[in-house]
Amino acid sequence: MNSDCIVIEGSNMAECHPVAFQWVTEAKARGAKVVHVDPRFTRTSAIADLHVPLRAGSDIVFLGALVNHVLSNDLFFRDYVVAYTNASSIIREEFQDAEDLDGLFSGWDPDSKQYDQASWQYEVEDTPGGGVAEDDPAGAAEQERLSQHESVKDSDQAHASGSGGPPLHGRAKRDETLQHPRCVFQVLKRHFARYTPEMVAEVCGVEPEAFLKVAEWITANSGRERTTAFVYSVGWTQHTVGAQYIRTASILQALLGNMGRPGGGILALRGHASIQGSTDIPTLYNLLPGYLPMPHAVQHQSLDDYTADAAGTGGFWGNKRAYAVSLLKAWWGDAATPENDFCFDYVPKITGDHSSYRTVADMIEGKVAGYFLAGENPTVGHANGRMQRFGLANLEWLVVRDLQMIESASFWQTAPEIETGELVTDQIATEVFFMPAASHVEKDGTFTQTQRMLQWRFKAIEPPGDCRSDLWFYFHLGRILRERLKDSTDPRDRPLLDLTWDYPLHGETQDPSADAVLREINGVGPDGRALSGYLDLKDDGSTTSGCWIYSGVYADEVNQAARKRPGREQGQVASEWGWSWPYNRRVLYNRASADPDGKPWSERKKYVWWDAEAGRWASTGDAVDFEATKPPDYVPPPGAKAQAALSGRDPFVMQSDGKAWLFAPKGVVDGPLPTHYEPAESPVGNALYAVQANPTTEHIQAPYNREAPSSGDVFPYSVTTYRLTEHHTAGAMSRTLPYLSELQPEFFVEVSPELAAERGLENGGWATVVSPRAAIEARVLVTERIRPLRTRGGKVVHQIGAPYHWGEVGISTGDSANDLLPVVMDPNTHIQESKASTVDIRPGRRPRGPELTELLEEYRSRAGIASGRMPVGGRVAVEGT
Amino acid sequence: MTEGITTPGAGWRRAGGSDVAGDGVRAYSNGAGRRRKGGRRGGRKGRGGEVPMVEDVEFTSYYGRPIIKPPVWKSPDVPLYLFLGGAAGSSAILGALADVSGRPALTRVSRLTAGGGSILSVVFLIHDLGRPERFLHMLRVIKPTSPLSIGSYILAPFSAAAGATAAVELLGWFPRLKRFGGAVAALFGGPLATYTGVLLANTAVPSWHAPHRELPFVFGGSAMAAGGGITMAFTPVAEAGPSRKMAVTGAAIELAVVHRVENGHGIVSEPFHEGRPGTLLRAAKACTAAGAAVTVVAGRRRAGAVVAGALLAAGSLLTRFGVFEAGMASARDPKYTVVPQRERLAARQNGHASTTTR
Amino acid sequence: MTTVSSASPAFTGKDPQNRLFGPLPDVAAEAGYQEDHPARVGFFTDTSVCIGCKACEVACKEWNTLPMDDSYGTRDTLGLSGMSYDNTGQLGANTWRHVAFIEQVRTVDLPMPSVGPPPDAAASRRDGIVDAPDEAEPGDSVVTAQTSVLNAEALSEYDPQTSQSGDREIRWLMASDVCKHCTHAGCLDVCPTGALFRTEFGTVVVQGDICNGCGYCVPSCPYGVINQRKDDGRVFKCTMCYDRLTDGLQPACATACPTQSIQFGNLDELQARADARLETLKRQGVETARLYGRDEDDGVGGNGAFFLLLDEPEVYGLPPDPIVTTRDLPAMWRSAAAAAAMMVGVALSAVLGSRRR
Amino acid sequence: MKTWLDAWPVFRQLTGPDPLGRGRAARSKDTESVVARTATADRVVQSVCPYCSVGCAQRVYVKDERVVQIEGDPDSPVNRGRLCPKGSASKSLVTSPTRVTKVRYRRPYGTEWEDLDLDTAMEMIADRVLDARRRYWQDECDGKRVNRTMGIASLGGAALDNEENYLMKKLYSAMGAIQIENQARI
Repeated sequence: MNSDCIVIEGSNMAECHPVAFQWVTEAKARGAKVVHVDPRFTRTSAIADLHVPLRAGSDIVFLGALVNHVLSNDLFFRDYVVAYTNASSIIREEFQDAEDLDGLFSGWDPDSKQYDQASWQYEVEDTPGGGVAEDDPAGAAEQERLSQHESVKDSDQAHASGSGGPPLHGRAKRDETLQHPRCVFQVLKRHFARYTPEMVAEVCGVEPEAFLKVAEWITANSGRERTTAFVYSVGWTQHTVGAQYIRTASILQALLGNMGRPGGGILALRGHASIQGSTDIPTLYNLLPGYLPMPHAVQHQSLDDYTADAAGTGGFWGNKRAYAVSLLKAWWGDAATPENDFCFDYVPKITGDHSSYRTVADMIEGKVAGYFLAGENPTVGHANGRMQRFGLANLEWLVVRDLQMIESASFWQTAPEIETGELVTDQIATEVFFMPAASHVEKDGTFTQTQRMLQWRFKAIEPPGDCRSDLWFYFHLGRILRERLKDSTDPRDRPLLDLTWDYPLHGETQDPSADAVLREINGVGPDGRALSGYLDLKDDGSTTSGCWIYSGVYADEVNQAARKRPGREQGQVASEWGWSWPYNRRVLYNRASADPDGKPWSERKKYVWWDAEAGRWASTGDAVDFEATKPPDYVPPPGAKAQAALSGRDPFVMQSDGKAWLFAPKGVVDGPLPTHYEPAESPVGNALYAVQANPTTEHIQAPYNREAPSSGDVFPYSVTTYRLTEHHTAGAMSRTLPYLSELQPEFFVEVSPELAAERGLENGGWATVVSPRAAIEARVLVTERIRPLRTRGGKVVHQIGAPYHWGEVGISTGDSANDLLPVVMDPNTHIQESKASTVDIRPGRRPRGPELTELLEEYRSRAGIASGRMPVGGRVAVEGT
Repeated sequence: MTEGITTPGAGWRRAGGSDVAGDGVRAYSNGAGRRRKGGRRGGRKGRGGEVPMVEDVEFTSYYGRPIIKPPVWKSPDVPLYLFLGGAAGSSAILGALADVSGRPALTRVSRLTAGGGSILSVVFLIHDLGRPERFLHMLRVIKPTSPLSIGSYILAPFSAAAGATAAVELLGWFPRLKRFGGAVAALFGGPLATYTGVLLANTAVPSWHAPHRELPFVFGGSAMAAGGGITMAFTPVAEAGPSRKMAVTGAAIELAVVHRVENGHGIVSEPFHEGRPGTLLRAAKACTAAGAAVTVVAGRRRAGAVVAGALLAAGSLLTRFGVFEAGMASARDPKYTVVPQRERLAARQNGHASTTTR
Repeated sequence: MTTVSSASPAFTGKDPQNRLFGPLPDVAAEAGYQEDHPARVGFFTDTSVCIGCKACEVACKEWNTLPMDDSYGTRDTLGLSGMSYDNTGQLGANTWRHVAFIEQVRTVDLPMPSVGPPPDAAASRRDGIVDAPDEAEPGDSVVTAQTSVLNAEALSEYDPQTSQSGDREIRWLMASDVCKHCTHAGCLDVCPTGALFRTEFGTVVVQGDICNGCGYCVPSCPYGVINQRKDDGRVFKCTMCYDRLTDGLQPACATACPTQSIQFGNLDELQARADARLETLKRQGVETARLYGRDEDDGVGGNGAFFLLLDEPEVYGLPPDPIVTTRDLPAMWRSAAAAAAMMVGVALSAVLGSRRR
Repeated sequence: MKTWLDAWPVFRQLTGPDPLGRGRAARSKDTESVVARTATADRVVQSVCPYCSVGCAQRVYVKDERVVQIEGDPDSPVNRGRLCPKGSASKSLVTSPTRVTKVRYRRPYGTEWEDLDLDTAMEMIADRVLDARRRYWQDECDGKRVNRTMGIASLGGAALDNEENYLMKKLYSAMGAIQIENQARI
């Protein structure tokens, strides 16, 4: 709302976040420019000033060209860049760029298909430590070595580094004139030199004029006086290079000085009510609460191993041990003592990639006995629904918790594979428990929304019948397990028996108190009182905290997330509505909104500043994301640790060097700089490098997950999946409701008039969309909002839009677009590529029964792809990765 | 900087569909100088149906969808109501006059026609209601702005009087009351026959509203043709002279005014010629004209009177169906709503600029 | 009987107080709410900021517990309309807010240089990459269309719901339609039972306990708003949430609307706001903007729910110049009276002209 | 007599200020007693929309222990009382007649759903968890201590509360289950 220019790319904000979009329309009404970069002209584009149609999967070229434009025309915010980013840091001599190696960086190991990141590091000052004390240089070095272990990299490092960057050791050499040929700034300049407007035209299909207009708008609206914001969502993450998309935008925003300032930043619009909360307090295999990594068997056999990397690093991650110990104390209470490493051994260890798709592949191989689905409908909502269904059919038991009967629970009756004969109902062994769930008004609790704000919901009514909250389900499951094991002497059962598992129970149904759980998350101090924040956490076992970043949500024994002071009674920041982590800060890294000396960059963009008289930081209403009394001229004394090791001019307090990283010397497994790779399935070749697709992409090779060759003519069209305003993800919460179903009653695909003419498709008629995984039928919506794009060599790329909400159950039913997709994943995040793959489209409905299988086989053989035939029951082994 | 392309309508064409070529700047009216094809993609009719293509017409619409809602009145209920009410009304007048002028046979036939027609028409009217049990709500208010309200206050006394008169005529009771009842029915007979014209005309249905001055005369004429025809058929020819005269005059009026309705209102006259309503009205005119001719030529013979009466009644009935269907057709096609309104706007803009809509 | 004489305009056509037609400063007073009735309320629907989310449709149905839409709404006929993102089609008995979607395109046809990739761009291609087959033929319309490209200066920066997209401008009109709550409401005028009535807020509402389903209001609405629910028999339309108004709440649709495209308030304030908004848009060069239903001199005496549109009304499925049918009612009554008299005359002359034998 | 006449709108028309019968005279009994559901609710509870991540605040109106209306909370600085179509459909979501409110059970190779008592279902699930945990237990993997079971996987939706996620992660970790995933991955 404070922005002067808003670039929405990889997000369809008006459709998927309409209520948040009100702030964009208000900014626009005040004169802000709004740009929408998207393959489709959507309801967002209609409101935008400029819509830039680009080919799905080419965003890095577009953004990289903006970076290049900014660098080569000297349009970056120099004072900001020099002071607050790592632009001046010097990279080691051994580093070789993708420009030098035609698409690969130095350190590539073709056998493991992974990088050794050693050559990407900073050149370090000769005096070790520099200002950062190394408690345990040897331990850190050992951790450093182990971090390059294959199975460790497999297990998702980017996430494991949490909300800050991964730890670095030693102080980098710097050249503040930015002239050194190996300084980050120069490396960046060389890396992006070929990302030109012409390249944008060739790769993205975007006219140079449109590109230049965007470049002009964002640069004119950045600097001291003005700020530009970027908005993205799964349009960026759901790619094999998804993390690098976001990196490119971050680089651009850091160069333009738009980070940590009002109206700036990069806004990730997340898709679900508490998906932010689900990563903060993760139900993710590689994380513990608060972005603490899940211990890895190779790296972390003891708590010391686990915290060694942080011991010598600057920034708030320097206190990792305190966070970890407080978590262990929260979980195992009195059983966790310094003598037993605070029960660190109780935490199970990971040994590689245990992510969802990998686990489903294991299910298909019969390696997994039981599966809990809590409010998730993967046979519709996840890529390659057919693979998901084969996985479910090869379990011993399945527990589904949902409001409505969903496809993932009734797959043994309703799966399309029953019709084709690949699955047979009375041959499926899976035992299914459908446990009805309580709705959001039938339980207390917090959601964390997309801007990290926790909001408390009060329970309005009791859930009907057998419906229960997930809190109830997991508490009582735990209770029963502990009762069953109470006489056990098996050390394996100690973690369950020693668990702190006594929450106050309410009402007839014995619902555990969410309030008590939230207080446990907040943590308590030695005096038994709720902590006021993570700065109070200790590594001696005297404090507890279930999630250190949420510490403070129960400060003063008050549920801060339940604060509902009306917005109109507050300033623009409205900091007394709900509670944001960390420390109720609404704009992260907001120290950067002031110059190195602590003065606002401009009066217009004033947000926080150093009040020299009071000797503390002041703000327009937000909490300052900086130590309140650390002056701008603070220089860390030798031997300082954690946040004390950062100077008064280092705003990015979660990074170990306090700087924004233009170049990621560590932590990103597919390269320190974003590089354009084509999607795993692409209609065109890579115009920039010999390497076609992200070399570190994760594949699952199996009959159920065949991939199409790029630039093929059997699957010539690019397909992109998305959501509509009228439905919600896999549809359980929308296709079952009449008022939403009637608004978008049928599955449809959007095609351009040109493609419709080429393939004989009629508006309102049927079409069959075929990929190497599935053939699905859809209604056709012919629209000029989708347009063919001309790319390199005049090749016209047609794109097909396919909303993915539909399945077999509900009021509005239809084939699922996600069945089309291959499971190919970003190596950093293990997120699949939903936004770009290739298909064919033909008029008419799809065949039924075994004929459908034959059609797919025929397509695959024509495209030179291995057979995708599955045995009845679907149990097959993975052939390779 | 925006000059040159933001002039209203510059170059916009309806997007989408595979047939986007050749959009029209075809000025039907001289409005903004930009007209898209209407109804390029009409609504799909049911699952699996194809998308019907509406023929090209020179106006703009929202996917060819009607702007106004076609009446929900059912056929044949409402056309029958119109016909029966008309025949009953004119018969009641005839009956009262025949009574006064001493024509007992004609009086009796007219009263029975009026009574039977009124009762039947009430039945059809009630049957057409969405909530028939609430028929009496019609008498809850009296609204001069509502032809149906006024019509209810006409129909109620008429049907009471005509029905009672017919009943006593059949039973032979209270002869004095008969005359009074007949007189009351006659008093409401004319309004009953003509108010139905207002009933249809006082809507937004283009082909009903435009001829709003003519429709009462059409229905009045048609009523006389029908009433005259029916009574003529059942009355000994010797006494049926007034029936024949009323029938022929009514038929002449009906034919004359229908001709004006069919030709005097530009584009909204179109539905009276085309399609089903066109066929119905052609048949109606043929019947009416033939009926009138037979009346003149052979009306004094028993067989001729029966044939002529049947033809006239049929003509009247077909006229009601034709007018009804023409209105329905005009409501379903947005062309008949948009084009006349556009013309009106254009005329107003040319005339005096002060009333242009903002 | 002053009351009877004041009811006479319907018959006489003498209507100095504009009871049938023309501007009417106080609709509630005209309907018998004399003293201290609340101000007339209404909707101003500013389509230029509508994002087509349809929250209004759903919020309306949730509050008023309407059945699914009956044009597409039953399970068997639930289907895609093919009309852009509009699948409810029209206002009706079960859809009291309806969002229209219209897709329009125009080519930006100002003279401009050709700016495709320079011929030597191929030089930047690297070896080892298989060139994509050159499928583009010289006359390929897609290709030529794209090389003509846009002129950056031609961007119409303020045109709402419009965006430059490559070489074309695409306009996706989205507009939430609703009952107009006319100053002179045809539906209300023709209702024979008094089921339709004007509230103290100046709105027009159907009383479900009165309506007998005669259906007269359906064709009498010049906007095609009100309709009969088939299985119920009665008619239904927007009530402007009469029940909520009595509780001091805004109507459900206006409450939900995320972008304030739907604004609710006192009609005179809304009119002032709309006039200011139109002026702003005009100043920005948005010459296609116009207010619809704002003018009290129009055929229905102005609307209680009026709109800011970006194209001709009929593009949105609205009549360009609606007129309340009641305007012509006096003429009709006169005509009917004359016709009735004619009948008596004809009958009389027929009787008198026939010799008794 | 007077009241009886007064109940006839025509009488009110003739005697009152609404001779045309278009307003006050035509009001019905139901109209005179109209009242909004929001006004008669027993209580109003503050909640948050369960659909996307914007976090729009909602007000839940409860009457006789049933939800009668859900709409945007005008106090919220996030949504200022506004909701999108999905948020606006929240009442339908929680009151949906097709919601499953009884435990459903499908036995291995079964062809139909069966009924199952909630407590029994919990015990059966506990049995299966303990069994799978034991059978797929690993003390070590490649010589490294891992202390885990590979037999139990979980996938959570992202409409789970933080408190729920927390208990899930805590319990699963204590169980030794590691294949714990969430929509956030997708």
